[in-house]
Amino acid sequence: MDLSLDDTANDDEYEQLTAAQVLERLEESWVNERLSPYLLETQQEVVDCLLEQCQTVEDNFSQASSFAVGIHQLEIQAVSKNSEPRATQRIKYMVTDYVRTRLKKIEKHTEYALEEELVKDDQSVPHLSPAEFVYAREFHRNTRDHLTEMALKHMPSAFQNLDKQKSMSVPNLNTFIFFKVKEDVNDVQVDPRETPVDLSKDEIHISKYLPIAPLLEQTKIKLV
Amino acid sequence: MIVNDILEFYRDICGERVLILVSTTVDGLCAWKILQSLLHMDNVQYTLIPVDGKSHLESAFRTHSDQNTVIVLIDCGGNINVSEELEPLPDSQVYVLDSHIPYDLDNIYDGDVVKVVIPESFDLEVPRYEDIYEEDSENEDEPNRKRRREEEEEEEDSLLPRKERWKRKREELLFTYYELSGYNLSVSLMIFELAWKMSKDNSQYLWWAIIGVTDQYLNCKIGRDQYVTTCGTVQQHVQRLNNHSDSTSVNQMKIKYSNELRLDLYRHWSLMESLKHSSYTASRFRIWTSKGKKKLNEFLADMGLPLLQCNQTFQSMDMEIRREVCGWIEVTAQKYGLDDISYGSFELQYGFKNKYCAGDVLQAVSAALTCPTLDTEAAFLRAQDTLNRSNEKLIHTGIEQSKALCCSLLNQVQAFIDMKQVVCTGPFVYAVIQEGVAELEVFAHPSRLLRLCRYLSEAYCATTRKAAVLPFIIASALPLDPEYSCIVGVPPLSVDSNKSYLGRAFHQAADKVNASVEFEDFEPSVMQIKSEDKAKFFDALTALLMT
Amino acid sequence: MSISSQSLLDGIIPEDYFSFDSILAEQQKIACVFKKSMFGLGFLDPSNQNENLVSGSKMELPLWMASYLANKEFVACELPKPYQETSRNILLADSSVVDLFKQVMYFYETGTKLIKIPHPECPHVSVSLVKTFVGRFKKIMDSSQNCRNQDLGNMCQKLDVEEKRLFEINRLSVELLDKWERRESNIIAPSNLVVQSRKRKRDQVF
Amino acid sequence: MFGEKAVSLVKELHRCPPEQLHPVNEDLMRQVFAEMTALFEANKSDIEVNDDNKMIPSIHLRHSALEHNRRCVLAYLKQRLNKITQFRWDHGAVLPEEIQVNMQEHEKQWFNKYNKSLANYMLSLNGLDITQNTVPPKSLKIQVRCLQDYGELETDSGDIIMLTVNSEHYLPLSECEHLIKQGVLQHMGS
Repeated sequence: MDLSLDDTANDDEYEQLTAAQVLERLEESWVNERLSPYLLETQQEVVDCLLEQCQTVEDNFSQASSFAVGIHQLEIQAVSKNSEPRATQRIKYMVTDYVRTRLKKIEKHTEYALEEELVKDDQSVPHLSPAEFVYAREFHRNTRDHLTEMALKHMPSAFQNLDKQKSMSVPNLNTFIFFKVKEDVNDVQVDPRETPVDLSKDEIHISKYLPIAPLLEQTKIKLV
Repeated sequence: MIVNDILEFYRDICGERVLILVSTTVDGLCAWKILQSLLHMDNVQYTLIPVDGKSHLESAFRTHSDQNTVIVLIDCGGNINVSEELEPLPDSQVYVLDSHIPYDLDNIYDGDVVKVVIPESFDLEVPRYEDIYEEDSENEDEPNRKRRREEEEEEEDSLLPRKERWKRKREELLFTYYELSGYNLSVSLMIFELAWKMSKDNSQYLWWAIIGVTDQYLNCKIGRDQYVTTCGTVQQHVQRLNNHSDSTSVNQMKIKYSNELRLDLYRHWSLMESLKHSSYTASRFRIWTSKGKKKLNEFLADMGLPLLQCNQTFQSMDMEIRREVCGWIEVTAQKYGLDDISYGSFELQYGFKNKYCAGDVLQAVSAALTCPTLDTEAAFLRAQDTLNRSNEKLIHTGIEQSKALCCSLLNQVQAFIDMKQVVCTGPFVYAVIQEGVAELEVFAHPSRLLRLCRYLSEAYCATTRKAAVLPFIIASALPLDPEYSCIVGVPPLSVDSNKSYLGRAFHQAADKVNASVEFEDFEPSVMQIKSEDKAKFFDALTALLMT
Repeated sequence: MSISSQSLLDGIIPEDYFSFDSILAEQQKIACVFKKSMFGLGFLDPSNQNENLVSGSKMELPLWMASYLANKEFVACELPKPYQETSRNILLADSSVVDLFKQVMYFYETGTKLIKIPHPECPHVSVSLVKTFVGRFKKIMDSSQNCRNQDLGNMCQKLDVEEKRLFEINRLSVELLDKWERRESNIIAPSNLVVQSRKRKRDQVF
Repeated sequence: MFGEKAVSLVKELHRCPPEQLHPVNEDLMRQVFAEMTALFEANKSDIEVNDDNKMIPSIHLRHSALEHNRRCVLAYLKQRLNKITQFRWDHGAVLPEEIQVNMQEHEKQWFNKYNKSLANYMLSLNGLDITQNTVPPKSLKIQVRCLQDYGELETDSGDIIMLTVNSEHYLPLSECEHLIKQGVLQHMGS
């Protein structure tokens, strides 16, 4: 499928990307997100762009179907009824599952995610999209208030505050993952005790997550 | 109106949301399975409601038709006046694909809301429009004038006024047209040919169509000649599809023409049980007598088949015997006067293990479809699932139920004969199920009662030859409402044509004595009657058929 | 890429404060010897007549408490039997026959918590944990992939909680693959809630 | 031993099947709070004993029990929230009666806020309902069987479909996924 983005993509960064490329990007981010132990950088622009596309196609489709009479019926049936909504359905599924996977991680590691975001300087790319950040903050507050109301309030004074260091759910960044190399990278220090290795394109490796996380952010590798 | 081009029908229903009402017959179900796959392929939204009778059809139509402008009736609706009974909205279209004949003439001639799909190849003998429908004399047009000229020429023949003569002729035509009811080509084959014309046919669809056709034949809806002709058509499709499939994968479905014995489910039973219970062999051996049992043993000995082997399940018989036994049976059967113990049929193979023959699958599906413990829709859906390739479990459940039904059939027939409950009135033979609720329930479904009726006719005629020229009738109280009985009838055994005058005769007899009756079923020779009216109905029927 | 067993072990797995498994794994009883007397807590040991838990006396404490007190050097811990040298040797010989579940329900989780307690044998325990897991892993995978309808209750019984979970995941993925091959993988299922309440209704009928 | 009641709280919920929710065991929670208060009071008075730090080991032992108790209670409550979250995703914004009756008042409040956050988040995605589309779509429309007399279903295009028991329909996935989750419709394979 090849949707032209000319009329909708005003975003500077993506103007030069075709729809297929945007889709590819989402697909890769989606798979990475599902396989990584912790949140990756948000791909909100991609999500927004694709959702907009879906909307456009669906609007066209519903207009088209109301005109779907007479001579054009067959063509419209072939083009709109079958292919495009089915494709948008697929895109929607990917987008939905992508954001869903992220929300689940946010719910699991709420405090950690908020902390991370706070220590970041203005230059670095945020892990959370603005909406995700709001969601995380609300979720955290809501849950903290609930625990306080139900339990902490009833405990001895010295135990009414929860030690963040203890209760924060930290993702296991040492977990092992499989990854595929997208472009050659030299001198990667996968294990501090071992000699650095060179990674060449199309190789598949297993490694701990943390040492290769930067490569993932630079999209030099992808998780498989 | 009549639609000859089935493609036109399909084009019309594509792109709309369709309401599909399917009668709960195996043929209807198989037709639906094929149509359903086609609709999925073309992304057509639908609502499916299985219906088991006229009032059910009416209520389902009323509930669901408002939102659908296209309605398809499968294997039903042809022989009722759709415009009058179902009152479709004027801007809707009702397509009728029905194997029951004759069609109600109003469906054919009245307006263009109702469209009866009849492929050109069907030889449909329908009276001409102008012979049936009166026209306003004010605006007589060309054909009328022409007719008048013809009539003027004949004027000397009769002194009756033209109108009166026309009326008489009309009545005569109508009488002849509606006299006999029967079945046309199976609807599942019709839909299969639709798929074929669109190049969307495959072995799966053909297999479903074969089950539909087999239903028509084994349940005596069509005669032998018609079946043989149909098999020829099917055979061509089989060859074409087998040639086209270039895959040699074992999972590929492969259909094969094969000679099939008239022995129920023997592959899933023991040979002995099957020989004992199948109506064909049971009747001819008169298995319910001790002489009959001896004769069956003789028959087996004649083939050189040890009893031990026969009593084993078929699957655990010696390999060699299993392979050869069908041939032996055919040869030996001729010696015993069982000339037509086999008939041409089809079998399906896929994978290494899965081999089914049409007759067995038919039995499994119809056991599910007529299951007394499920309501109509649930039974239909169960049967539909049974037809799915992946549902071996359901097929086996169906086969087990079907075996149980075979046993009940034999028991009931034997009871009728032993207890001398079979009554010959002169123009017909009848029996009434007197048993307890259990039996009433087993035979609650009209199609099961019809099967019992045919079984009885076959068995009874084996002893009383002269009964072969008489129709058979069975009455049975409805298990849920003993105030009412169901009456079914089958045409005489000696008639090869499967057209029956019983439906019409039931109507007339009931009218004459003002009996309280309902003709719920789409099959005309099935009737519900108030139990207390039964006796006077039978009297009237005797009187009517005597003349 | 090869992985030394050393590198497998040195990753610190973050503790999940809210994890039930972690809490339950810390219920393991550990035999401890008090290095310092616990005044006023004699009642904790029913066999003790003294008002205090005196230094040098022995008592079983739950892991969460034992590990806290051991790190403060108030108690010295003994390894539970399944982690002692004799048991380790048995595991080394043939880990696959041992009924871990019976010995310690959360064998690995408890084990990884145990090795954080100061004890001279801890490095041996950690090596043993990895070897045991590696030794049993293949069998778990094999049997969960080929079980289909076979009854594996017996074999499953011997797995610790984590192993059981692995077994279940693997069995499920085989089943899903199967479904996918039968083209049934896209069936949307009703939520668990609905399934269960239906089951309950059915049970009430019969 | 200290902390046993707290653990039994955890065990109780651990045994509860995933699709059920029992009422909060407030009685047991109160007992745990009482134990904590007692431990705390004991420590407070021990600290005042000024005797060569001899009370320190006991204080630490109690402290570990206090920590343990707190952890168990919080894990218990948090796990309940996790379950409620799961119900929300499986069953939609309105939970079934049998779950609701066993939710504590504060849990209901928590749930309402959770719903609101989720709704706000979805609003940021043009109102995309992310609790739907849980299975990769094979086709736009799916075959469903109706398991109960549900009544009218209004489609996105404004059509009305009557869902009567044992009728079958071929419908856009997006219009009936929630009914499948609720057990009104059964998704049939094709």
